[in-house]
Order: sequence, then structure tokens, then C-alpha cells
Amino acid sequence: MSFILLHFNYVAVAILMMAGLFVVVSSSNLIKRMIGLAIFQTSTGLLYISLGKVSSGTAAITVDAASPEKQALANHLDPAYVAQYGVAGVVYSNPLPHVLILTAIVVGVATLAVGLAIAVRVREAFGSVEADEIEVLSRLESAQAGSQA
Amino acid sequence: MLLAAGAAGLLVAMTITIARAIMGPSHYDRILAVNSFGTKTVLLLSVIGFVFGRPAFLDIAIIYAPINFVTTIALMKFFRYRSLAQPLGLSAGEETLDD
Amino acid sequence: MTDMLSLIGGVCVVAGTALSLIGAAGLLRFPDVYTRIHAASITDTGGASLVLLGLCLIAGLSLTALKLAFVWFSIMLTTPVAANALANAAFGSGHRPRIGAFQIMRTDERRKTSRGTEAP
Amino acid sequence: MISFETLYAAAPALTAHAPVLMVAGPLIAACVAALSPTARTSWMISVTGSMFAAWMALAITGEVARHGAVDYYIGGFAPPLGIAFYIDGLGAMMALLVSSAGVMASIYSGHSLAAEVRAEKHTHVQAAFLLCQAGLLGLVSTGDAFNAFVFLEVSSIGAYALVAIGEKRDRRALPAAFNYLIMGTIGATLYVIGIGFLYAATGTLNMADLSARLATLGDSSVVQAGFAFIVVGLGIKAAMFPLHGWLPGAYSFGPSLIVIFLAATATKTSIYLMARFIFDVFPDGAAFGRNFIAWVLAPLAATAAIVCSIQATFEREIRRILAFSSVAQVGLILLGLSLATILGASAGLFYLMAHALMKMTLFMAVGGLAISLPARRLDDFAGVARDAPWSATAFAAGALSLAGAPLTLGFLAKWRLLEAALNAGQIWIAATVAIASLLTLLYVGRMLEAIFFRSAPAGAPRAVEAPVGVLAPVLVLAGLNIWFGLDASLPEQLAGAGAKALLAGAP
Amino acid sequence: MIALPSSLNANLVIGIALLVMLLVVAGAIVRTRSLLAAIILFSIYSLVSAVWLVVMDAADVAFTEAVIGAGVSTIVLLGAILLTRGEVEKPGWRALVAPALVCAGVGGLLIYAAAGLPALGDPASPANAHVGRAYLEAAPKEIGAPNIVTAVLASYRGFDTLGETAVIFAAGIGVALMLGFGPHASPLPPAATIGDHHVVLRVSAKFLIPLIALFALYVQFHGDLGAGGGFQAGVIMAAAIILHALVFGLRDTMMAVPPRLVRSIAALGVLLYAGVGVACMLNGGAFLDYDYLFPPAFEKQVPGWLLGDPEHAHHWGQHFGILLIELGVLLTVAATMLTIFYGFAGRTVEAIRQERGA
Repeated sequence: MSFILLHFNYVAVAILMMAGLFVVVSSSNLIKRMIGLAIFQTSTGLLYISLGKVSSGTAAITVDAASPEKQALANHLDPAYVAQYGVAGVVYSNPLPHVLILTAIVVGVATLAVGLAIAVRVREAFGSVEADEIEVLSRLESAQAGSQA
Repeated sequence: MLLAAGAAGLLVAMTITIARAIMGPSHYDRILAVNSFGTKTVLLLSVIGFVFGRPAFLDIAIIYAPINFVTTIALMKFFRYRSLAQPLGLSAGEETLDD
Repeated sequence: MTDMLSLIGGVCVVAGTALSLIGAAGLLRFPDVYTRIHAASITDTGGASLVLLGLCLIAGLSLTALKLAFVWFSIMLTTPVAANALANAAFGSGHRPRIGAFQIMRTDERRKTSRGTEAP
Repeated sequence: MISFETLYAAAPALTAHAPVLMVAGPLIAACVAALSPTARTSWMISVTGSMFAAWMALAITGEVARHGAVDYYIGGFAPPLGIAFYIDGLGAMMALLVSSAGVMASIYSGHSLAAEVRAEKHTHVQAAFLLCQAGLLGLVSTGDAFNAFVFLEVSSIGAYALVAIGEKRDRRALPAAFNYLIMGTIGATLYVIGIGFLYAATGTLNMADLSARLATLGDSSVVQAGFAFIVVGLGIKAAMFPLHGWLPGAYSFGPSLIVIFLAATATKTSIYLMARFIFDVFPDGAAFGRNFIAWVLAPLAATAAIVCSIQATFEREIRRILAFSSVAQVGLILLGLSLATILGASAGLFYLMAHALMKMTLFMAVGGLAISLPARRLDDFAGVARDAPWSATAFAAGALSLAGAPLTLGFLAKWRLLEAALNAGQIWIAATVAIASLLTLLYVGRMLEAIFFRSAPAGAPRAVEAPVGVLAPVLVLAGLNIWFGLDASLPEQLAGAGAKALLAGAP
Repeated sequence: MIALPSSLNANLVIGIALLVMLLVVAGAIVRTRSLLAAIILFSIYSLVSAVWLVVMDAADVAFTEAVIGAGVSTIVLLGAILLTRGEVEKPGWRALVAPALVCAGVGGLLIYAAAGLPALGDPASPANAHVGRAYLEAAPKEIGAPNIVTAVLASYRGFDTLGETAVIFAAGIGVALMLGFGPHASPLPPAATIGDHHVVLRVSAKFLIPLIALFALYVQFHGDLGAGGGFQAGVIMAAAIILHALVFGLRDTMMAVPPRLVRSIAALGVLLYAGVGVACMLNGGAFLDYDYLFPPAFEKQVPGWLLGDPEHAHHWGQHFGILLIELGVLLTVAATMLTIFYGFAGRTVEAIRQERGA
């Protein structure tokens, strides 16, 4: 039971990734595909953040040793646990995945913006945002270029 | 304990709001749901800041309310004006585009 | 004294949550957009006020309380305005209330909405 | 005469920081180009930035040749805490390749861009191009797995937008760019997931540290999944055989500035990163690694070499022929690497450089012709040899090299590949290389026949010789195809050093 | 054996509840055919994941996700469907078998790996024990910023952040190239005032806009003390201007903040960031080594009161370095977000105009 609970995050992330990827590869609408791509990218972040969580940890913003906040954070924990895994009496979660995912989120929004901009231009050029229709039009164009000769 | 109960209650309320957002039926219902969901999120963020002993994270709650507002206005303009560029306060939006 | 305040604060938070829950129930159960707006926005502001007041009592006089006041201020500023704008937009786009003085909707339209089809 | 020695001696202070300047130079140039007032100034900034990067790459190559691999700790923090650049023989070779391709492409763009993009957009096009270049240079020099992802994306996002602006010539550029974006982003995201798994298993992101920790760790499902995600993700970016769907569109509809640059570098840098992971980061003895090379990588590469060569033979549009040929040649490069011997790797890397050179020549020549002749199909190029003899000659040099005609670089490259395969006892790989070369002859023959031996139909639009600014880099590259065919010591040294760096402990 | 905190605590339960919510929302996004519903649900998805991130102690990431996912992404997506004029997806999937196989392959591999991953919250897992812990121990001494995420982001992995800024800059260039250089890109039609129904909105927006901008500055300069930083501040700053455009019209906003200026600011931000790196190099340190931001001779001249806390006095190079590069990030991000908004919103006017002309 506890194995399932403590690995639930990873399974949930896997399903979210699959959902995102499924929308990207199966949908024909370009905008919908971008939404799927955004979900796919966001779920990667969830994986990293899950890896960096520390039980009973707190966000990696150091707390003053004298502040009441610090007492509140530490007093319900096993002192041995705090001594081994804490820094200066407080257990913090791992900051590194947070840094990486901040970067990844930024990359995600950049991709989203550029992708949508291209999709808008596709609509202006082809009159459609459905991949199948665009494909037919492109094929037609290639074939026409061939038959004129 | 009371705070945890509060957080749990807010989670239930959020779930119900999501149900409305999924069901629709009209898009206005969805906007309403997302707006109301945003408010509940702000509350939940504030409450869990206290539950976990780090009220410093209220900053996120503070900024979320205005961002939610911006999104709602954008959604509303989408329906009313079919344009994000029009100034508010003009009726239907169609004729105002002409020079 | 602080224990007492924390207790009152906790009760306020729970009360506010209950208000939010009631609002959510209304959002789910009410028949049309306007009644749902009514349910959601009133309970949201009320619930938010209570929850934030409760948290303020727990926090005591500090920077945190100031921040909470700020959150309250921005919720009070934005939620009613957004609700107003939303109702305005919905009315402008031809949605008519299903009950009350504005009920001028035809029967066939009503059937369509109650079936849950997506409005244009 | 300004020799490499004088340049190296001139700026000792700069060369100490060469690894990071090589990346920061084009990055800063990109900002300045975006701020510059006219198309002309932005072009000059672009050329300057690219040349600066090439100079730095030269300095690093010299340093690596003399003293071995170069480390650079960014922010002064030692790895694994900080991000470190690590450039060994392989990295130096790639940096030199990318930056010299950048110089050629930016010089070339001075004239070619005017025909393809509206003038007011030029400043931003040059900025995007410089960002693309900075990204690829960062990718080949960084020693941090996540940092590599960031630079992969810097280069990709610039490239997506640049491919899309080919719409002015042909609207099909837009869906091609969109497709490229979707595939590229899926690839990059899979790579990030793979890095996440490796991070979960080892707790580090620095490649050297990863390698050391993976060696003590042994096999686990997490490491295996990490390996799979990294290889598939980079495989998409490298246009490895069944994942190459984005490439033909992007190469045939983008404006020539970006196409020549991408053709020479984009897939190659991903191959570089993939090789880094397969041979360097993952422990040598990892069973899944060896199985992957033997049962997946090599067969897929062989299939690519043959199937895509056949596809190229049946294509009608000249750029699509070249694009499918690129996928096939990626297969040949990977075949060389998959031998996992020093000889094989050095043959693969040699082929990588040779292919970059010849594809760049070909795309540049075609782009030069297309300035005056807005055509895509092979038939439209009938008889251009008479109207534009210089461009056609350059094209012929590249094409002959691609086909592996004796006395060209391509011949040597193929010969080395054959030799390495026979040496490793992999007869079927040798056979694949031979068959692929024969198939190459077919489509190269078709192209040369149309350009040289057919006459243009009456009334068809005639080509005009490309302007000097375009012709000069094309002819230089064409000359290099022949020159290196006669004296291949430079690429040979680079490839040899690269292979040694890649397979430190292999036979 | 040290007793781990009980596995079933409030943290875990709330986290799982939120993940279930995420799964439901994602399922609904996959199912719905209405693009608008998908966008609204995506905005909810971002919000839920922001709360989840707070539960997982990733306050900075949650901040970013909230302002990006629920704010900018939604608005950009709305702009895109306005321009593509398709609110409803065509019925029928393309082909279901191949996509399902691809997803099953990826998902299977993920779940195969998941079984081998350490349990959630294991403090001794390799990921948490090695470099991550080293940052927690080293950053307060070496950098001096209480927010360790900011310290790692800006200092240890400052080069990643430079790359990230470059990515955003590239995206701004890309969107500008696609949408923002049109023949009528900046001058918009004059606004004719017809009956004004939105007095409430206009008045409250006048209140809110300076407030949001002020808060952006707070997030910017508070970034090394609490959650926040240049990136979040940039997005919030852009949100303030976007709100202005939404309420008072794009034309007025573009007159106040011209698109050309915005594009230049984006480049200047990256330039500032890289310039700090080069300055450190010229003073004898490595690229982005803020300890060398000021030449030593200059550092001796600094009056004591400026250094403040004597305990952290030797970090002032780091402190100012982080401040400067965060400013660069702020400029680039705010300017790029605005460029993107201008691109999408400005195009709408043009599209409608073209349609009417045709």
C-alpha cells in the first residue's frame, strides 16, 4: 500500500505524459496539438519535482535559526532525522530540480508561442488548421508542379 | 487541524468547480468556473502556506488574483469583441474596426 | 490569548471553506449562467473574506497579515468586477436568464440548454 | 600572412576564455544584430560574430591538440555543482565544423537573403541565425547534460522560426516548420525525461560525474529507461531512420541561409551528443548499450542508408533529393560509429565532416541558382550549366564528392568506412556501404544529367549566374571538396583525435 | 535506523488529491472537441499543477507556473484561436492505432522505470543526497542569498539561465518574424466611442495596473530573499501592460509602449546578462563569476554601510551580480511576453480588416 502511495506520483506523471503525447500525435488540429505538447512538457516538470521532494522538507528558502518559523518547522520531527538530513536544523527539499524545471517551463512557453505563431500563419496561407487538409493541399501543389512540365 | 479541514474542504470545492468547467454547457459557465476556481486556488495557497508552516508563500496567492482577473477579461473580450485589441466599452466591436 | 485567537481563526477558516463549498454546490446545481454567477461570486468573496480573516487572526500582527490583507483587497477588487463583466458579456451575447424578470427564452431553446448541448 | 600561430599568440587573455567566448560571442552578436538599424549592418554583425566564434574554435582546437582536453568552469564553480565546459578532440572537431559552417552561411546570406525575405526582417533573421549558431556551439562544448538541453532548444527555436519564413517563396514551408517544431520538441522533451531518470539514479548532471557514477551503479530499470529516452529523443533530432519525418520538409522549404547551416550541422550535433552518451557517459560494458548498438542502431542505420537512397532516386524536387540523401548519409555515419572501434569511429566522424562539407556545397549551389530561378523541380534546372557555369561546376564538385568519385573527399570517406567495416569483420556493413554508394550514384547521376546534359525547354525561365558574394563561398567549399580529396590530413587528424576521445579504452 | 516521518501525512494526501484532479482535467482536455474548452481546462490544469508544486515545496516553480500557465499561455492560446477562427476541432481522430502504440510504448517504459525509482520524499535517494544537498550546504556560505533556488539559478547554474533568456529572446524574434512585421502591424484603427458599458472595469483596472507593476518590482527585488525573481517579475510586468491593452485598447498601449522599443528591450536584456558575464571575465574571473564583478581596487572603496551585514559583506559581488542578471532577465522576459502579445493581438485587427476587404 505504502509502495503504491509513494510511487503514485510517477505513475500519474506517466499517464499525464501519455495523455499529452496522445493529443500531439493523434489530433489533426494544430492548436490542439500545441496544447498537447504543452501538457507533455509540463508533465516532465512534475517528474523532476517529484524526484526532489524530501519528506517533511520545506522549500529551499533558508529560515533564520532564531525565527519562530524554524521552531514550527522542526518541532514535530524526529531530531535524529533532522540532524541527518537537515541543514542547520531544518530539512529542505532539493533545490536543483526546481532550478531545472524553471528553465524547462520557460522553454515550454517559448515553444508554445512560436508554434502557435506558425499555426496562425498556416491558417492564413492554407485557410485551415487541420493537418489532413493542409497535407492534401500541399500534395496537390507538389503534384501540380509536376504535371505542368 | 482546523486548517487541514479547511484545506480539504477547499479541495472538494475545487473538484466541484472542475466538474462545472468540464460539463460547460456554455463557454460562460466555463469562464465562471475558471474564475471561481482561481479564487479558491488563492485561498488554498494561503491556507496550505499555514498548514506547512511557511506563510511566506503568500506571494504566489497575492499575484494569482490579478493574473486570474487578466485571464478572465481576456476570455470575456474573446466572446464579446472577437478581438484582444479593442478597447473595452465599445459595443459589439464589428463596426469599430473601420477607420 | 494567542491560542484563543488561533482557535477563532481556525473556526473562521472552516466557516469560510463551508461557504465556498456551498457556493460550489450552487455552481454545480443552479440552472443557468446567471444564477451560477450569483452563487459562485457571492460565496467566493464571502468565503475568501472569512478564510483570510481567520488566517490573519492566526498570523497575528505581522508582514504576513499585511500580505493577507493585500490578497483580500485584490480578491475583493477583481472577483465582483469579473462577475459583473461576465454577466454583461453573457447577456450581450444573447443568453437570457431562465428564471426571473428577463425570462423571454423560447421553450425549444430552453430544452436545448437543459440537455447540455454546447451553446454557440 | 596571418597564420594560426600569430592569431593564437595575439590574444592569450582571450584564448584562456575561448570556450565560453565561442558561445557568448554569437549570442552577444545576436542581440547587437537585433538592435542594428539596417539589413546591411545586421549582416556585417552576423559575419563578424560567426568569424569570432570560428577564431575561438580554432584557438581551442590548437589548445586541445597541444595539451589535451580543455575544461572551463563557468562562474568559477567546479563541477558537479557548477556548469563546466569540457572540450576534447571530438568537441573541438564539432566546434570547428559548426563555426566554420556558420561563417560560410553568414557570408552567403548577404545576397541570398535579399531574394528570400523582406528587408525589414533581416535584422531579426540574422539575430535568430546567430542564436541558432550559439546554441549549437554551446551544445558541443558543454559538459553538463541539462545545459546541453538548454542549448539544443536555443538553436532549435531559432531554427523553427527561420524555416517558417521560407513561406515567402513557398507556403509549404509553414506546415514543414510546424512539423519540425512538433517533432523537435518531442525529441527534446524525451531527452529531458531521460536526463531526469539519470539524475534520479545518480544525483548529478555533469557528464563526467554521471559516467563515473553510472559505472559503479550497474544495470537498473531506471538507467535503462534513461538510456532509451535519451537515444530516442536525440534520434529524432538527428533524423535517425524511422524518426526522420521532419527533415525533408524543413530542408526543402526553408530559406537557404538556414538550410545550408542546418544541413551541415543540425543533425551532426545531435549525432555528436548521442555518441557522447552511448560511448562516453554510459559504462563501456553496459549490456543494454552493446545490444542497442548491435541490434537497433546498426540495422536501422543500414536501412536508412538504403531505403532513403532509393527514395531520393524517385524524388522530383531537387532539394528533396538532397534532403533524403541527408537521411541516408546520417545512416552511413551511424554505421561507422556503430562499429565501436577506433577505426570505425574515426571513419564515421570523417564521413560526418565530409558529408557536412558536400551537403553545404550542394545546398549553397542550388540556393545560388534559385536566386534567379525560383524553381524546385529537377526538370526546371535543365541546362542551367550553360547559363550559370560556375554554380553548376560547384554543384558538380559537391555531387561527385557525394557520389564518391575518386579524387574527392567523398571517395576517401566511403573508402575509410569500407576499410573500417572490413577490419572489424562486419561484412554486411561493408556491403551496405557499397550498395548505398551505388544508389547514390543513381540520384547524383540524375541531377548531373539534368543540369549538364539536358537543354532547357524553349521559353522556360533562364537562370542567371549567382552574384559574387554568393558564388565565392560556394566555390571555396567546392574547392575544399577536391582539396581534401587530395590531401586529407586535416580532417583525418580531427577525426582521429575525435575517435580517440570518444573511445578512450576501446581497441 | 532513523525513523522517517510517517508516510501518510497531510502533504502526501493533498499531493495525491491534486494529482488526481490533474489526471481528470487532462482526460477532459483529451476528450473535448471544443478548442475553447480545452484552453480553459488547460488554464485550470496549470493552476492545479501550481498548487501541487507548492505542496511539493517548489515555490519558485509554482510562481512561474501560475503566471505563465494560467496567465500568458491562456492569452496566447486565445489569440491563436481568434486568428485561426476554429473553435471546434474537426470530428474524428486521424488514426488511432499508431498514436496509441507510440503512447503505450512511452508509457510502458515510464512505468517500467517508475517501479525502480526511489519512493517519493526519500531523503537518501541519489537525487537528493548528492549535488542537491551540496547546494543546500554550500550556497548560504558561497552566495549568501537566502533563496537557494535563486542562488543556484543565478550563480551556480547561471549559464543555464543565460541560455533560458536566449530561448525566450529567440521566441520573441520568432513570433515577431511570423506575426509582428505585417504592413499594419503597429498603427491601429482609431477607436470610436460608442455606449460605454464597462465603467466598473475601467476604474478598477486603473487601480490594478500600477498595483500589479509595483508587485512585479517587489517580486524582482525580493527574489533572493523569497520566492520569485526576474523571470516571474517579467511576466507580471507584462501582465500589467497586457491588462492595459485589454481594457483600454491595443492602440493606446502601443502608443505608450511601442513595439519597436519592446523588441529592442528584449535584446538589451540578454546583452545586459551576457555583459555581466564578460565584465566578470575582464576583471580576472571566469565568465559569470560574480565575485569578480567589480575590480578589487574598486571594492576597497565601497563604504561600509553599503555592504550592510558584515557577515555577508564578502558576498556583495554575488549579490549585485544576481541583481543585475535578474534585471536582464526581467527586461527580456517582459519585453518578449509583450512582443508575443502584440503579435497575436495586433494580428487580429489585421485579420478582420483583411476579411472585410476581401
